[in-house]
Formats: sequence, C-alpha cells, structure tokens
Amino acid sequence: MLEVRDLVAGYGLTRVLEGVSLDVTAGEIVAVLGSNGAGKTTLNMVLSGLVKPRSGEVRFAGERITGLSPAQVMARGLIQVPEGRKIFPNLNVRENLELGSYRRAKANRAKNLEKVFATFPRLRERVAQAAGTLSGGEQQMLAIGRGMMAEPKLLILDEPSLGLSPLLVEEMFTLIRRLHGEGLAIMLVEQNVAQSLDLADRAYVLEHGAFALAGPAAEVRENPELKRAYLGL
Amino acid sequence: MTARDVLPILLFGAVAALLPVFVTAGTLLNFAIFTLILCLAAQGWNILGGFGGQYSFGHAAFFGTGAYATAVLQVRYGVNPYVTFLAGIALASVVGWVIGFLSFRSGLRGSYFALVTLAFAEVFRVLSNAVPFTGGAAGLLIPLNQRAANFQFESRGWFYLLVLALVVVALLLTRALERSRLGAQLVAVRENEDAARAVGVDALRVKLSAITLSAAMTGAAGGLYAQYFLYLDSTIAYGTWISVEALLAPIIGGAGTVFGPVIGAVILHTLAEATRMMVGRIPGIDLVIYGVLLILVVRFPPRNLLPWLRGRR
Amino acid sequence: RAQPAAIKLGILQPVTGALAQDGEYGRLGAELAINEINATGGIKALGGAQIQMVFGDARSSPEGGTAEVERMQAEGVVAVVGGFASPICLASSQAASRYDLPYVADVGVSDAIVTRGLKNTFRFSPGFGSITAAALDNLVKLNDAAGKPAKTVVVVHEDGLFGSGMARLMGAELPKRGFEVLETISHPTPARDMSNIALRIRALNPDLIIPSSYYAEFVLLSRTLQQRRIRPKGIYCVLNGAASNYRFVREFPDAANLVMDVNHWADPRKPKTAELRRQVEAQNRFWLYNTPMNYSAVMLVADALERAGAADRAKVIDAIAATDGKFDRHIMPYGPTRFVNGQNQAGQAVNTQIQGNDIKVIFPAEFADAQAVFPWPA
Amino acid sequence: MSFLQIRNVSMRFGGLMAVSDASFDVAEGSITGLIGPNGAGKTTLFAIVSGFQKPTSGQVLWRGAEITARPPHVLAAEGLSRTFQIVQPFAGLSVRENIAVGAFLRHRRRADAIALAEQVAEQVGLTAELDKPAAALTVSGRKRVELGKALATQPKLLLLDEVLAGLNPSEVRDIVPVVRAIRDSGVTVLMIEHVMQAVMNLCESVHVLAQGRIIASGTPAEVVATPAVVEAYLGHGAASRLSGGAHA
Amino acid sequence: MRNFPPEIVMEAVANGLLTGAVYGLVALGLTLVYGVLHIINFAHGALLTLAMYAAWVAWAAFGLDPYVAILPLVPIFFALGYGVQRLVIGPASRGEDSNILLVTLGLSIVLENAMLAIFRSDTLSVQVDYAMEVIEAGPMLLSFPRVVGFGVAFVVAAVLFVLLRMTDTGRAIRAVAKERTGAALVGIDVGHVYAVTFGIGTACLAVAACLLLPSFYVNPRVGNAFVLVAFTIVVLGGMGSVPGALLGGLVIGVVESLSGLYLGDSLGQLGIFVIFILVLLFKPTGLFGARA
Ligand SMILES: Nc1ncnc2c1ncn2[C@@H]1O[C@H](COP(=O)(O)OP(=O)(O)OP(=O)(O)O)[C@@H](O)[C@H]1O
Ligand SMILES: Nc1ncnc2c1ncn2[C@@H]1O[C@H](COP(=O)(O)OP(=O)(O)OP(=O)(O)O)[C@@H](O)[C@H]1O
Ligand SMILES: [Mg+2]
Ligand SMILES: [Mg+2]
Repeated sequence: MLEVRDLVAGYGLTRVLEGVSLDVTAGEIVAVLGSNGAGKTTLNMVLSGLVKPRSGEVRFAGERITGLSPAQVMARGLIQVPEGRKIFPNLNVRENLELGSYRRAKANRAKNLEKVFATFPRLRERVAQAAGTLSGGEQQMLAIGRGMMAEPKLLILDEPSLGLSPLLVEEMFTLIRRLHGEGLAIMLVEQNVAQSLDLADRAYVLEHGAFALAGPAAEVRENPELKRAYLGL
Repeated sequence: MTARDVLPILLFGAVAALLPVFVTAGTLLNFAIFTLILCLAAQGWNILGGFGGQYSFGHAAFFGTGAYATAVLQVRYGVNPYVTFLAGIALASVVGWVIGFLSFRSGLRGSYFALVTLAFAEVFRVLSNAVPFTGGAAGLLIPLNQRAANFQFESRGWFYLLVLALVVVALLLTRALERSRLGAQLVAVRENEDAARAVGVDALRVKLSAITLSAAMTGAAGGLYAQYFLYLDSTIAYGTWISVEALLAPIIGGAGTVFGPVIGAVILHTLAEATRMMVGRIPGIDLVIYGVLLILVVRFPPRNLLPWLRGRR
Repeated sequence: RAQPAAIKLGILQPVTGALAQDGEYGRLGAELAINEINATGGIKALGGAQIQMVFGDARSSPEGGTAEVERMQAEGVVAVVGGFASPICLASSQAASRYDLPYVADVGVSDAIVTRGLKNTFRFSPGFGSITAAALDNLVKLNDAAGKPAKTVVVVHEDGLFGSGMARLMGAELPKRGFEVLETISHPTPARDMSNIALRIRALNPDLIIPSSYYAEFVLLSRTLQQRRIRPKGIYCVLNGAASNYRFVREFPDAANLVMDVNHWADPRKPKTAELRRQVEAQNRFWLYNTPMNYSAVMLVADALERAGAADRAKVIDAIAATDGKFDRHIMPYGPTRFVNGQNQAGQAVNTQIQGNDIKVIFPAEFADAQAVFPWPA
Repeated sequence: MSFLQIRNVSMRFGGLMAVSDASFDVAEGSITGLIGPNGAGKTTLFAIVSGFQKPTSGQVLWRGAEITARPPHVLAAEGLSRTFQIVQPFAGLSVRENIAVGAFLRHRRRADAIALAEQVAEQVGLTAELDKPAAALTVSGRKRVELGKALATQPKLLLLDEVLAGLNPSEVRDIVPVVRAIRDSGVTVLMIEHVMQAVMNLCESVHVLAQGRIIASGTPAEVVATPAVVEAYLGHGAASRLSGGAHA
Repeated sequence: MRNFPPEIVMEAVANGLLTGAVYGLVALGLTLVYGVLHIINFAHGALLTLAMYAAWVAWAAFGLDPYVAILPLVPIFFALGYGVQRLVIGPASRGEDSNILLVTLGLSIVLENAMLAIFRSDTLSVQVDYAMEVIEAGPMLLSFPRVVGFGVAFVVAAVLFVLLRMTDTGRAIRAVAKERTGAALVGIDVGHVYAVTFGIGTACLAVAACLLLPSFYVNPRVGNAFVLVAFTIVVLGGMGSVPGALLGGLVIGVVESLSGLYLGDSLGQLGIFVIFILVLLFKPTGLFGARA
C-alpha cells in the first residue's frame, strides 16, 4: 500500500533522512521507532507532502505521490495525526472534527462523528468548548478523532500516546488494535516501544536518518541492540 | 561590550563622517541628512519593534512630540534650541512611557498594540492641529537664524556631522542594549512572553524600558527634523508617513539587528531617489516603480543576498 | 549664429500625494507659459535663449520640495517657480536661499513666506491677510448693495491652514461689520460625510454660509445641502476649492449655481485669459486658478530675465524686485506690480460667482464681467 | 513548617470546575509527584502556583507566606520556577540564548549568564545543540530546553509539567538521574508525570488529582495500589505491571 | 454644549446608522483578512479606491448604474483579491507576517499611484438621478443612496456570517487562521484559503464602493479616509468577527455622527479615537467579544 524508496530529505543545509525505504501493506500495523531527532516526524512530514523530499520516491496504493500537495495526499486516504496535535484552537470540538472530513468522507460526516464520540465520550462532553482550552490529553483525543473523520486508508500516528494517562494509553492501544481489526493499515510512530512492538506486525528502527533495523515486530523486540538502546534494559 | 562589538559602529561613523569632505553637492548632503534622521527614527522603532517584538504603527507620536517640543519651546519661550532639543527627547520618552504603561498594563500585544499606538498618534495629530500653541493648522515656523549657537548651520556639513554623531550614539546604545541583560530579556519577551515571565522576566518593566528608549530616539529624530526644515505642522509631526518610515527601514534591513535600520533606510531612500529621477510627464509612475521595487526587496531581501550585511546577533 | 544656451527654470509642484490635483494644474500653467515664451522668440535680451523646464515633484511634503530644490540647484536652474502649498513654499524657498536662487511662490498664501527677510523669495499673488480682508470688505459691500438681507452667518471650514486661519479671522471680524456668527464648524480633509454639518446648519438656519474647504469636501457639502433642501440667502466661499472649479459647474450645475467665492482668479477681461483657457480646455482639462497663476509667475521671471540681461541669479533677484507696472504679460486681475519685501503689493483676490454654466467675476468692479446675484432668489 | 502549601484551591472556567478544593503540601528537599487523568486540573494547578492564573478561591503558601496570584516573575525571583507542558521555547533564539534568559535572573553580566547557561546545558544534556535554534529541536530537545531554562533561574522549587512525555524508555532512564541530581543539589521538585516508570522511580510522595480533587496521597507504591486511582487513572493493565514488575 | 431639537438628534443618529453600515462593510473585508493573515492590510484603502474607480468606469464608459455594477464587480474583485494574494502577497512575503505588512504597503503605493497616473488627480463623481433623492421618515430626511447602502451592507454581512459559520470553506478559513500545519493535514489548501479570504475581503470592498459612489466621489486617495475608521471598527467589533464589524460600524457611525453634531467634525474625530483607545485598553477583545 505504501512504498517508500531511498527517501532523502532535510531542512536548509541539514540532511535528516539519508535514504529511507519502507513498506506498509494493506491491513498491517507498522511501528517506526527511533531515538529523539532520528527523523521520524520528518519522515511523516515528507509522506504527507508538507516537506518536499530531495530525492527518492513515495508510492501510495500504487500511485506515485512524491511531490503532491498535502491536500492531494490526504485526498487519497493517507491521513496523519501529527505530533503536537495541531488541532484548531479557535474552533470548537465539533468544528475541529467536522474539518477532519473537509476533503474526504464528507458524505459520512454525521455517522463518523457519532463513531468518534462513541470512541471518546470525553469529546462529546466538550463539543462546544474551544479546542485550545482542552487539556493536553483531550487535545490528543481530538487529534485522533479528527484523523478518523477522514476514513483513512492508511493512518499515520505520530506519538499518539504522548501526554496521555496510563489508562488512556491503554485505551488508545486498544483503539489502534480495533481500527486495525477493522482492516485499517496503520503506521505508528511511538516512543512507547514495548507496547508498540506488542501491537505491531512489523517494525523499523530509524537511526541517524536511516533504518538500522527492520523486520517482524517479534524479531525486532528480541534484538539485543534494541533492548539496550530503547528499552533501557 | 567588547571591541568587536563597537568597532564596526565606529568604523561606520568614521567613513560616513568623510562624506562632507568629498561631497559638497547639496543634493547629496540633503539626502544624507534626511536619511540619517530617518535612521534615527527607525532605530527607535527597532528597539521596541525589532528587539522587543512590539510592532508600533504610531511612532509618529514620539517623532512629533520631539519635533514640536523642540520647536514650540524655542519659538514661544525663546529657549535655546539645543536645550529644547533635549527637552524634546525627554518629553518624547515620557509620552513613550505613558503610552507603554497604558497599553502594556492592559496586556495589549500584537496588532492591538499596533493599533493603539496608531490611535495615539492620530489623537496627537488632531489635537496639535487644533490647539493654538503648536500654531494649529497654520503650523510653526522656526525663524531662520543660521548660527551654530542656534542649532542652525550656515554649512550643511556641520548639521550632517551632528546628525551622524547622534546616529552613532544610537547605534552604540543599541549595541549596548543587545549585549545587556535588558536586551536579552527584551528579546525573550518578543519570542514568548509567557515563557519569559516564567523565568523571572518582569515583562512590563522590560517593555516599558524599551518603549521609553525607543521613544527617546525617535523623538530625537523629530527634533532634528524640526531644526533642519524649520517648519512643522500636524501632518508632518504626527502624520502616518513617519510611522511608516520608521518601521519600513528596520524590517527591510533586518529588525532586531543593530545595523538593520541603517541598511534599510539607505536602501529605501536610494530606491526612492533613484525612482524620483524617472519622473516623467505622467505623475505617479515613479512611485509605482518604487512600490514595485519595495515588494521586490521584500521578496529578495538584501540581507539574504549579502549575508555579511546581516549584523551579528 | 549659434543658438544661445537654454536657460533652465525650475518648476516645483506637488503632482503626487494629497495635493496632486493642484500641482497638475500648476504645472500646466508653467508649461503653457514656457511654450509661449519659447515660441515667441525666447528671452530676447539673451539672444533669444529658450527656456528649458526642470520639473520637480514636491510630493506634497516640505522635505520633498526641499530635495527637489537641491536637485534643481545641482542642475543649474536660474530660478524656481511654484510650491503651491504654504509648507512646501516655506521649506523650499529657504533651501533656495542658501544658493541665492530666486524663488517665486505661485499660490502659497501663508504670509510667513514673505516676512522672513529672505532676499530670494517673491510672491506675485496675494497673501492670506489681503485675501481675507478683501473677502470681508466685499461681503459688506455686497450685502449693503442688496439692502442688508444677510445678518446671520455659519462658517464651515476645513481644519487645515487655509480653512482654520480664515475661520478665525471671520469669527473676529464679521461681528465688527454687523454680522452675527452663529457657529463655526470645522471638518477634516478628507471628510467622509457632511450630513451633520447640514443638520446643524438646518437647525441654525443662517442667512449666509461661509465655507472654506477643498474641492471634494465642498462638493459634498453643497450636494448634501441641496439634498436636505437647505437654501440660505447665499453661499459665500473664501479660498474654496470648488466654487472656482469648472468641474463642479459641469457635474453638479444645480448645487453649484450662484455659489460665490473669494479666490485667486484670472482677469476675464484680458484676451490672453480666454486664449489660455481655450488651450487648457483643448487638452481636456478644466480651467482652475493654479494654471493662470503659474503662467503669470513664469512670465514674471521671464520679464526679469529680459531686464536683467543675464541668466545670473543675483541680477534676476534684483530684476524681480524692481518689477513695475510695465510688466503686463501676466493675466491676473492685479494693478501695477510693485514688490515690497518680496510681496507684490498689487496682488489681490477677486469675487467670483457661478452663474449658469460659467464662473463670473463680480468684484472688484474694474475686473468684473457680471453682476452679483444676491440674495438668492427663493 | 511546610515548604509549599496548597490550601483549598479551586479554579472555575465558566461552568467547569477545573480544580476544586485541592489541598496538599510539598516537603522541602523532596521530589513530589502529581498525577491524574487527562483534564484533571494538574496543569491548571501549576499555573496557579506559579502565578499565571489567579484561583477562584483558595491560597498558595510558600515557606509560610501567602503568594497567591503574585506575578510569575516575582515568584521566579523568589525561587519558584516552572516548565510548560506545551513547551514554550524562545523559538528564534539558540539553545544557549534560551537558557541564558533564565540565567540572567540571577546574573547581571552577560558572560556570567552565558557561562551558567552552558553549565546547565551540560546538566540537561544539550551541550551538542547549544547553537541550534530552539525551533529546530525535536520534542525531547525542546523538553530539555524547557528544563534548562527553568533550572538556569537557580530555583528552590521546580515545577515540572510532563518533561518526560515524548521520551523513549531509555531516554527516560537517562533523565531520571538528572532530576535526582537536581534534587540533590538542593532543589525541591514537584512534577506532573504520566510516565509511571519515572514516577515510581523518583517520587517520595505522590498526590493524585481527578476531576479537580485530590483523591489519593502517599508513597508511589501506596498510591498505585489504591483502587480509586487504578479505576480513574492507571487502568488495570498498568497497575498490575507496576505492582508486579516494579523494579523501583 | 448646544442643545439640538430632538428631531435633529434623531436624524443624526439615523444618518450615523446609515453611514455606519457602509463603514462596517469596509471593515468587514479588513477584519476577515486580519483574522486569517494576522496582519493589517495596508492596501485596503487603495483597493477600495480601485473599486470606486472601477464602479466609476462602469458608469462613465458603459453606462452601468453603480448598483447594477455590483453584479460584475463582485466576482471581478474577488478574482483580483484572490490573484493578488496568490501571485503577489503570498510569494513575496514568504510566510513572514512582517513581510506581508511591507508587501501590502508596497501594493498600496503601487495602486494609489497607478490610479493617479491613469485617472489623474481630479475628483470624479457619478451623476445619477436618485443621488439627490430622500426618503421622508417622519420628520427625518434620509438619503436614498444611504438607505440602500444600509440594507445591502446587512445582507452582505449576513451572507458572510453564514458562510463562515456554516460552510466548510468558512471553517477552513477560521482553521487556517490559527493552525496552518494542522489545516494542511486535513487537506485544506492553505494558500488557496488565504487567497479566498483575501478575495472575499476585496469583494466586500467592491460592494462598498458601489454603494458609496452615488453619494460620494472618487480620487486616488479617497480610500484612505475609510481605512482608519475601518480599523477602529475592527477593534471595536473584535478582530475577525463578522457581526462585530457590522455592529462596530453602526456604533462608530452613530458616535461619529453625534460627536460631529456636538463637537464639530474635526474634533469629532477625536471622539472616535478616544473611544478606540479606551476600548483597546480596557476591552481589547472588542465590545462584541469575539473569542480570543
Ligand atoms: N523545522 C526544522 N528546521 C530545521 N531542523 C529541523 C526542523 N525540524 C526538525 N529538524 C531537525 O531534524 C532532525 C529530525 O527531527 P524529527 O522531528 O524528524 O525527529 P523525530 O525522530 O521525530 O524526534 P522526536 O522523537 O523527538 O519527535 C532533528 O535533528 C531536528 O533538529
Ligand atoms: N482557559 C480555560 N478555559 C476553559 N477550560 C479550561 C481552560 N484551561 C483548562 N480548561 C479545562 O480545565 C480542565 C483541566 O485542564 P488541565 O490542563 O489543568 O488538565 P491536566 O490535568 O493538566 O491534563 P493533562 O494531563 O491532559 O495535561 C480541562 O478539562 C480543560 O479543558
Ligand atoms: Mg517526532
Ligand atoms: Mg496538563
């Protein structure tokens, strides 16, 4: 479904990604791990079209999407829930969610809204509150909810558990599992290494702009190098 | 401040001071004097807007106060112009402090601050046009009396050197500010006021210091203007033209850098002068060209083309 | 014989910015004069030297005027004519004085222009004091002649130099001459709305309205008065932008008819005036006072050049100062020219009235080409 | 006498009680945890303690004296410093300059402030990024800057709002000793944290806030065993992991 | 202070309301552009002037009544605003707010002087037979063109309000105002939304121009007279708020009218600015409190 080949990207004079290749096939959960600053978010930004790659190719559902605008990428069903949430602080919760289906799945808006509210009852309680005044965790729920409104084919989650209480983290992983169960392909960027690996089918470990490790999640988990570097064991 | 901080400024002063030696053409001296006066006004704006991030659209309020104080006190009360010039600076900084106190205390930021300064300048303009002691709508004429003791010089060269000296002082002050605690705190307030407060920056005090200093510099520019052109009215003193001039130069040349306003003012006025030459049968064409060049300068900023112009942070 | 070197003459006008309209018409006048001089053999005393115009845009600001004077000086002009607005005239004549460069102000009415003791500065036209004095005298004469129909007055003025000064004077002088000033109303330029002024006037119901505004504002005012059906016994303008402007007469004949003005105006009895007006209208421009005034000021310099016999600044200054009644190439309704401290003592404003499709001079009698219609027929 | 006392603090936003009648103490020299579900009012409480918001009612006492609603910069000067959950860097400035702003609080001279900033940067592991603009840092870098700025004010009480969020387990492991070292240098720490691994490791006592109220207080071990806390905050999975495999 | 008979005061208030609605329309464009681009559009006045010239040309060259000219001018000015943002302001400002400021400033210089070059400095007006008509409302005489202006301004404000609140485009406009990256990620074309916003703001000016022209005049600097008032209104109404702009316009219209009546038009301006400063100092979110 998603094929990334030899992607090189960066900001100004610095190169962040130095030839990254990765695949996500339909219905699978892929975890992308890596220390801080490894370039995970940059990779997501390139996939979503917000950062233009210097070379390399991205294909989605068989179509080359390198260099497309974020709107065009998004319209094809590749949806990202970004790091730092990027919700619309001046709009209320409902409006935020409705804009999730600005370019996709507009017809099913009401239905999907219900679905999101069912997933995050807290959001229903806050429908008319300006999103900027939500607590950190509530904002994270809103961001995920907004992503779901677009009926993604592939959902990229950039550190979705950031700032969530352990209970909610657990619920979130349950949710990811459920979405996955419904056939959704997910690319999960997480610091929560142990739980991500439990969930994922396959995993990539990004280091210094390139993948140092890749393979089935179970194998990656057992890799001693990973244990040392990321699990603090 | 180290020698490295001060040297470029002194060098600039020294080189610029040679101008009257080589150039006697009134056109150029007149141009240089006017540009330097605007440099001073712009440096004032830069302190508050560039370093402090508080964009003012009403620096005319300070310019005009400096100008009117300089003129009114000598015309109406016969005070020596050098004294009235200093009084103008003092009065402008008081006005700066008061406007700053009112707006910063009520938490005005961003465009709200910009608009309130604009409104203050307008209030001053309307008032100065109506009250008698500013000469009202008829304006105020400083009697011609070309003696150095009278802050009017037979030869323009002297006036030029005096303005240049003041610009150098302003540059040194800005550099000192940049290197000081106040400067660091000011920049911090610009970047993120809440974060600055959290690490112990008294944002109100810092901003008030900045606006006071800023107003003083721009007020000095006003005083020089009055003393040079010897005529003032409400639109000259408090008109939007000077508020715009004051912000244009630093933004073009690099806001929040010591040399930004100077570079910007020189670029802008050279452009203006150059296009002025093109005045043809149809009025306005030259200004159309000027406007287009202005947009192009923003699009391709000279500070990007010439990185060394950028001025060290 | 080789053609003598052209003589450069600086023409300074604000053709951009707030005063652009006036500057345009001023430049037109100067151009027409220069063309005429050149077409009729140039400056004869200088072997028929042609006059070359060095034009400068004062950009509606004093510093703009100053910068242009500097440039003209660098280009070696023999004199500068123009300025239009008082602040521009004040600043630029002073800049010119550094170089002993003769400066002839075209319009600038501030009396400070000729009272600073600058040797180089002249004004051919009347200043503020003499204009307003004439305005008052003529008003009294007009009212007396009509049997004193007007007793109460409302003064409306723009809040700049012209308007405010005029209003202050009217406030002080009118009561001495038997008029009651009910109210003095000022407005900014540009003004967005005149309904309030109209309302106040309606409430006060004066016999006479004395407005002093720029073109657009007066048009707005008179149209609003018309719309609100406010009809005093007369509208008597002083130094007004519109009541001496043919555009107003053409576009709003109903509002314009019978409005009076005290202003600069060309002498309607001189054949040259009509000829010049035809030339201007042939260019699709309207006939405004700026044009004849600049025409006349340029002629003044040309006359001085003839008498000086040299394109030498000091000699030109002396020659202008010595101008006398023999100077007759101007087209203003002035008596014999005589300069005292740079001011032409004969310069005077005249009363005009819009009558039908035309602007007529109604005062003083020796220049008048029509009878005043006052009070307005009901 | 207690170091920091929070007395019956309530905060209302329109119809919402973000904090209601919360009271607890922080002992001098301790590392105290404040945990609770999302939206419980933890950050709001920090904003109140640090002077950014004025509580609807209640008091904050600092070494016995009331400091409620004093402006933040005054509190910072008195030794009370906070970090922000949504990091607030001086985006256009370099890391060095960012931290130096904090250092200027107690050092008038530029050289001194810069020296202290560099020292603090080392402490929080930012030496390599000193010249980078703060805006170009990754999440963890920004969190460290946040910590560095606060530390550079040489506080007596440090309020840390989720500085560990976004760090991977090994980075969390790296930063735990940093926090401990801060405490050992004489700074009292009050931290909001969802990373229970760190809370268990670091804190001597923990207060749990839920829907604006304190629902439990005690040692980490006590608190994670409290059923109400498990119910509202931890969930059973985390609770069993913590009590089972606790390697504290 | 002078005492005016009640019918005069009433008429002053009515006039203020009528004029204020059109001010509100001018402010509407400004508030919208401000809300999204976060910058004060210095070219607003020049664009208004341009629209007035356009309406004048429509009348002088094509004999189009100014009210009829609204129909072609609104789409034309929408396109113009769209293009200006897309092709000039956007690229030239490179995303920095202070640059947008300069670019709009440059644009205003270009426009104002281009109009000077093309139309000369003369003051132009249209002559339509209804310009002098009045509607008698009790003892009051209300200018017909102003009554029309009042009505149309309300309709435009209502349309815009609905657009911003109820449509996705409107929500997108508001979303982009605060969170550009987030907007891009939900598939909003940020550049397009900026341009649409600028286009709408400019289209508002086209309407305002057509409403003003029958009773007003046009010269190359006429727009400036309205910009300062428009700023006041925007602040009064809360930046970015559509109903605020209209209400603010009405309030300012009445304030201007009454202070003009009692203090004279010159000092009456002072009244507006003092109110402006007080509002800024004590209720900077605006009288009609748009959410911060
Ligand atoms: N806008 C930017 N300008 C310049 N450099 C940047 C920018 N954003 C990120 N970087 C740099 O790019 C590198 C990779 O950053 P990125 O955000 O992709 O990392 P990450 O793996 O997502 O880290 P984290 O886990 O902290 O989120 C870092 O070194 C960072 O400093
Ligand atoms: N300015 C405000 N206006 C309205 N409601 C607010 C405001 N600030 C916070 N809230 C609400 O108060 C509640 C508490 O918020 P707070 O940020 O303190 O939570 P928190 O405990 O820090 O949560 P998290 O762990 O998710 O960061 C939330 O429901 C939030 O929506
Ligand atoms: Mg990241
Ligand atoms: Mg929080």
